[in-house]
Amino acid sequence: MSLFKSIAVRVAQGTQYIKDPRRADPVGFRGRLAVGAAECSTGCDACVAACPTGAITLNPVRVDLGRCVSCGDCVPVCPSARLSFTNDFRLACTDRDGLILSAERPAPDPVKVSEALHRRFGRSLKLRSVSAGGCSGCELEVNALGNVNFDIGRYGIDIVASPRHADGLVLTGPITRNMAEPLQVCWDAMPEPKLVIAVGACAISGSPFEGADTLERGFLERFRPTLYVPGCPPHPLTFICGILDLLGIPS
Amino acid sequence: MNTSDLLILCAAGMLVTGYLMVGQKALFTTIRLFGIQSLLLGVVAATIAVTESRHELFLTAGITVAMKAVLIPWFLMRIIDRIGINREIEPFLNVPVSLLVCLGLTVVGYRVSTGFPEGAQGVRHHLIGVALSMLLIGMFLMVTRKKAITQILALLTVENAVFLVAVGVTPGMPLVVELGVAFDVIVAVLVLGVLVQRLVARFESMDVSRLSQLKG
Amino acid sequence: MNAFLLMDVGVPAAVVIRLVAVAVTLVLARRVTASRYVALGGSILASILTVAVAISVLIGGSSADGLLFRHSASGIALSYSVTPLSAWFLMVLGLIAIPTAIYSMAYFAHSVAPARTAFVGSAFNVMLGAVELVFTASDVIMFLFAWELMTLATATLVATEHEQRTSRRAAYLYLVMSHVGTGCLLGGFLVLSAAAGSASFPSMLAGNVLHGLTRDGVFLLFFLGFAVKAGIVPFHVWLPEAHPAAPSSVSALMSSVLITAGVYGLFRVCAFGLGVPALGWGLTLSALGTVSAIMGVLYALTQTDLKRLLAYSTIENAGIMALGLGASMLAMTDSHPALATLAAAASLAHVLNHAVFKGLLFLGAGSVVMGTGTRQLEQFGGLLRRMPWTGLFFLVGSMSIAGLPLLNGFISEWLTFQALLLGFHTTPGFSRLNYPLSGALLALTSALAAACFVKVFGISFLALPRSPAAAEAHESPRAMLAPQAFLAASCVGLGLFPGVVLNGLSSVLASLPGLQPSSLMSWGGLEMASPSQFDHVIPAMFGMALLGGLLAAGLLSTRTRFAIRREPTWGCGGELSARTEYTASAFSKPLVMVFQAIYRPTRQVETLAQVSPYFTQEVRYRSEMEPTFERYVYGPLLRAVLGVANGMKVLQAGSLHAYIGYVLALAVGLMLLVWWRG
Amino acid sequence: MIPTILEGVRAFGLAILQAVLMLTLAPLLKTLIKMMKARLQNRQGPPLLQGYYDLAKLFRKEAVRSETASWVFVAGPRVYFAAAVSATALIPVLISAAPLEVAGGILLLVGTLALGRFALATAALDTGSAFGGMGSSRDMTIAALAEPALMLGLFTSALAAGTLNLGALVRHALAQGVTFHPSDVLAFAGLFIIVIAETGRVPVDNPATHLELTMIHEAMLLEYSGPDLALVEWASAVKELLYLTLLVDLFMPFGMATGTAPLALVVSLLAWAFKVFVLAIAVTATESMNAKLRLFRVPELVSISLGLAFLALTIRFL
Repeated sequence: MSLFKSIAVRVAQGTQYIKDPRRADPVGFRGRLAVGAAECSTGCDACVAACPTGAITLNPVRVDLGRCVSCGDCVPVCPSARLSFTNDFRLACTDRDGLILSAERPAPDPVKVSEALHRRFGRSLKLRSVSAGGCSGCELEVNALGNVNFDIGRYGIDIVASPRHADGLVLTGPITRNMAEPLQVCWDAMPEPKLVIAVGACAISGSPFEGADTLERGFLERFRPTLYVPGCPPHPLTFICGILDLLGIPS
Repeated sequence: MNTSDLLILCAAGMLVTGYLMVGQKALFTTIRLFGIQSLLLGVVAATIAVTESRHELFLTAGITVAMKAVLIPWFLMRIIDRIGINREIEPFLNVPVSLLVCLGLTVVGYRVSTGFPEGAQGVRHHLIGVALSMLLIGMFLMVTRKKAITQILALLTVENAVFLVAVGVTPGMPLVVELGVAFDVIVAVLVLGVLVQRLVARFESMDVSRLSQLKG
Repeated sequence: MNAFLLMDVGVPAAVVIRLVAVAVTLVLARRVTASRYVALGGSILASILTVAVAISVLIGGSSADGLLFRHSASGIALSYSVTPLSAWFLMVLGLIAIPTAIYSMAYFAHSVAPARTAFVGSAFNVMLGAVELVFTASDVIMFLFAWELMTLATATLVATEHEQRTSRRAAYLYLVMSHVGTGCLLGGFLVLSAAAGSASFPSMLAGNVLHGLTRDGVFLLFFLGFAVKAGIVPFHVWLPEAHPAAPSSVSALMSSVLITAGVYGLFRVCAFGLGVPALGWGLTLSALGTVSAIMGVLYALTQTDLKRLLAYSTIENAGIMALGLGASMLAMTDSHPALATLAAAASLAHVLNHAVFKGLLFLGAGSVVMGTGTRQLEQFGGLLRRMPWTGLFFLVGSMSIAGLPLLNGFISEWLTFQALLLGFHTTPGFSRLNYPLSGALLALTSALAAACFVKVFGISFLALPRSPAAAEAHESPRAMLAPQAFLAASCVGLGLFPGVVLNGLSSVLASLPGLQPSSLMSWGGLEMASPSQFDHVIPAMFGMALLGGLLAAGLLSTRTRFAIRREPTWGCGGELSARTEYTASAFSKPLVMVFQAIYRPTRQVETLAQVSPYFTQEVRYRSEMEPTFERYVYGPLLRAVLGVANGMKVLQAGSLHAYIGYVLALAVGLMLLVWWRG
Repeated sequence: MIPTILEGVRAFGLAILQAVLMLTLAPLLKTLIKMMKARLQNRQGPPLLQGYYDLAKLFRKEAVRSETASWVFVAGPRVYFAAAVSATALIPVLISAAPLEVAGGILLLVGTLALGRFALATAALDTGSAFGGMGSSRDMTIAALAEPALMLGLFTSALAAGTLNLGALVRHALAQGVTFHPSDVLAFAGLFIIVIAETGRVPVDNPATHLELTMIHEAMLLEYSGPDLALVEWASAVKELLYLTLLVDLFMPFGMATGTAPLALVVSLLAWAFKVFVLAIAVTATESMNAKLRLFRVPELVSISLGLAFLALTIRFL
């Protein structure tokens, strides 16, 4: 009896996963911060003053997605309305500087497929998520990867229970002092070949906590992340598309 | 598989549902199990109706299914919904033990069934064996469970067992009697249902053992 | 020397050797080393002799009889007779006694106080000699004499460390229960010999002596008497106390051989000495056997004292032997000779197999206790690194006792299952249902045994040391490792070539009344098969398949181009220490919860918190099992006995006149009796 | 009857072929169940070949081992693998004869699987991690509880055929043709529950869990990586396929080839694949429609299956 009921439910709900993450259109998602082409009024540093994480630098106006927490305070204060949010979510990038946008460079350059990675992990990638002092925002989104909507499992990508089983370390949070060592232990526990994925502004730059003496970000100096997934928190689509592009997985 | 196999299978299935009822604590499931049991009983009746061309049995099967597989479960579920109690919290015996007891009862039932004159082997042997075992298990269920709903179900299980023998072994009883029995069952369930609701209203639980407080 | 001479003088020679060894040992008592070598050397020599006799009897199939001592005046003659059945038990005894003696040479030096070496050594000899005599005795007097001697020698060995209260208590308990058992035996033999008009076994145990209710009564007496020695539940309570108390090598002998004295009795008298068994007998044996098996293993699971745990598992195995014998008796009752033979073979094979792996495990336990100075599982851990060889042999023993294929434990388990299933297959009617039930319980037993020994090996030999004692553990000398190696090898050998054992058994089975080994099984060296193509197994052949699998695994796992890297154990980024490991009691916790109806565990948890209940400083946890039998069976019994004794005090007035009065009353009473009769 | 050299060679040849077949198809089964489960959850699920991809990757990866681990830790997965693989030689798959059926029957099969379990459970204790201990303890507990029901269920079918040898058993069933006895259904139900328990599926264990405290089988694997892990995963998959095949052999051996005629083999392959597929659907349904039981509710489930097996025995032989 319960069999038929659940099948009925199943049919009623239909398929819910996003057919093609790359072509998804998350309406109302506050994604990439676009920098307009108009001139700044001289001596105006309203946006810099407004930005809580120092993500904006002037002449020329540069926005560092690796720092931006998408709070949106900078948009209204700009007299010449140069800053605006789009719902573009394909922001993942393979090198840190690629996250710095400006009028000339409106979007992070698309992730290029790495042949080696494609050969190794193109069909099967197991991830271990470490929250190094994160606020659980990014962690929630990482969790969402496996849910009915995003169903990352269909690409052979899974979150696993033990670093011994993992190929990639998903790093979230600004790496507090107490988490620095466990993070290192986890990394050592993972068998070669392996990679790091930095998820969220905190992980990428430490963003609001940048330079705080309670952080110990030595790990990222020692091991450069293969992929940066910006956002606060990043949209699961940002993560998925980043990975798919990196490993050259068709969607 | 021929019809006798089908009969034995359905009978065994009824017995299994009996086991599962013992093994269950969630009342909803228990009721569903009872529904399946009655459904199987209906199948048995229908099969016999076909094989021995006793067409009045079709009616019997119809009544059985309609009432015991549909009407009564629905009614009981409604009661449970209303009083919002869905678990047999503490049976007197824990599940594994009571299941082992049921195994013993089955053995007894079968042992006894071999002593019957009408065909101590073949289909009827199994029908009688199953019926007796179910009879015992039903009573056992009544003894060990506290919730009134379970008690009703146990009673109905016993009733099913009797019905199984009546249909499968005896040349069958007149329609009037069947209708009477069916009516009795309905009334019994209704009465017990009301009793349950009174019980809950009175004691905020449907633990039958509370009834002992009623004595003056 | 040639076989005949051997057959003639073998047993007496062995006895003489032991006596001489004992004498010399006691003379040399001051010179510890010398006395030790004399005692154990003599023991080895004697065991070799008896094993030789046993094997030649097993091959020849005819028993070797003789006279030990005749007192011409009273005409009392102590005669012995090595029947194939005795030969089997003798062989098992020797097979364990020789390695144990070698082991003891090094072991006694280390863990028996020098002052006691001579004493222990001679007791060792006396015990072995007594057991040999028990197996070979062919008249009541000698049997009971040897039986008592065995009990006393064992008791003294149990009380070796008599300054410890537990040892004294254990020895006392053992003595009391053994004497109750011996009392039963005495009663049984009195009735039996009175009826037979002779005190020699052949005429007493011809099987046609007793009939009807007397027969059942006598069976009951004998069963009680032997069951106590065999450690069958509920007569087992002495066993887990006594076995651990003795020095480990002696415990090995007690657990692997001494209990078989009881089993021997069950075979010789209860099953094949009183005629065709009644239905009730077989049922009693198989029922109690099953109960012992389950209870034994369940209690073994929860023990944290290594030797105690092994002792409980001895109870389990004794149960399995009894189960096989019971099945055999049932088969004889409804006259299925083939089945009876199969079951008896299963039981006898288990006698051998259990002796081998239990001996091995106890010797291993001895090495561990010697290396760490403790018996507590919770104190061990990581011993494999410090004692690699002991660990390896212990692992073999554990796998064997868990009944895993390719090892000898599997063989007797297989045979027992055959017996039970064929029993169901061939027995008509309703009573057949007990076979599959005991089969299911046997399956449960072996699975639980597997769990138990995963725990034992894993907790004591793997992971991190749990105590400094374990961290500084040291491996045993070669003289102690060699015997273990031998026993481990025979575990594997017996597992791979089961036919050898069964061939050795065939003459034993032929000699027992009511069996027909001819129709038994077609078994060669490699294979075992049960009648009518029911089942068939060739362990060696499967062993090859297993090797192939291992090879494949090896090849597959070498395909990576990376070297192996060592990292700390993953503890979710936390520190790993001995305190984070899983403990023995934690391991068995789930099963304790599942079977709490049997264990009735009592547990107290107290949390000490200072700041707030949510930040606890310390959590104390203690849990213990209720000693069911001691409390519910023996407690009331004891109270009753004491009560009666108190009642009797009235008679004991303490005045001489009163006593003379009793005598007078007795005399008068007797005379009246005579008068009334005449 | 000890086989001659020639027979022996032939037997081992067949055994190898059959083992290879099982090894090849096992990952497919595992992924298939995963995929069907995903579909029931409105997800797309992994591609059918995911199992192979994962194994291939794991075999190429590095093996990280715990500092505290000894050789037992290394031996564990290998023995587990060897046990599972060699066990496949004891059951008939395509031909109505087990390749090594002279070497042993049901008891040996059960014993071999127990050997594998013993090895893995022991190895899990070797790293000193609490998770390993927990997993091994729970795994042995559940195995111990499942053993009697498993044996009873197997015995019911075996005694009906009058032999404990799976090959002979299947041949007996085939010779009788499509017979049906009501007890089969009960025995099947009982054994199915046991198979669920032994293969670590919901409601007994949850193969997809990430929470160590809810793990049973997975908890023993947390320390394994690379090739070691691959061996265990593969062996578990083979074990699952083995159990399902066992159910097929005992209860629906129809369509199995009696000789080595190519056409018959193809037919029997298709038949076998179909039957296993049906069973896989049943497993999927069970997994999707039940919640995981608490560890201490498992005995209830197992006792139900014990009851079913016993009832089957009663109906069959009384």
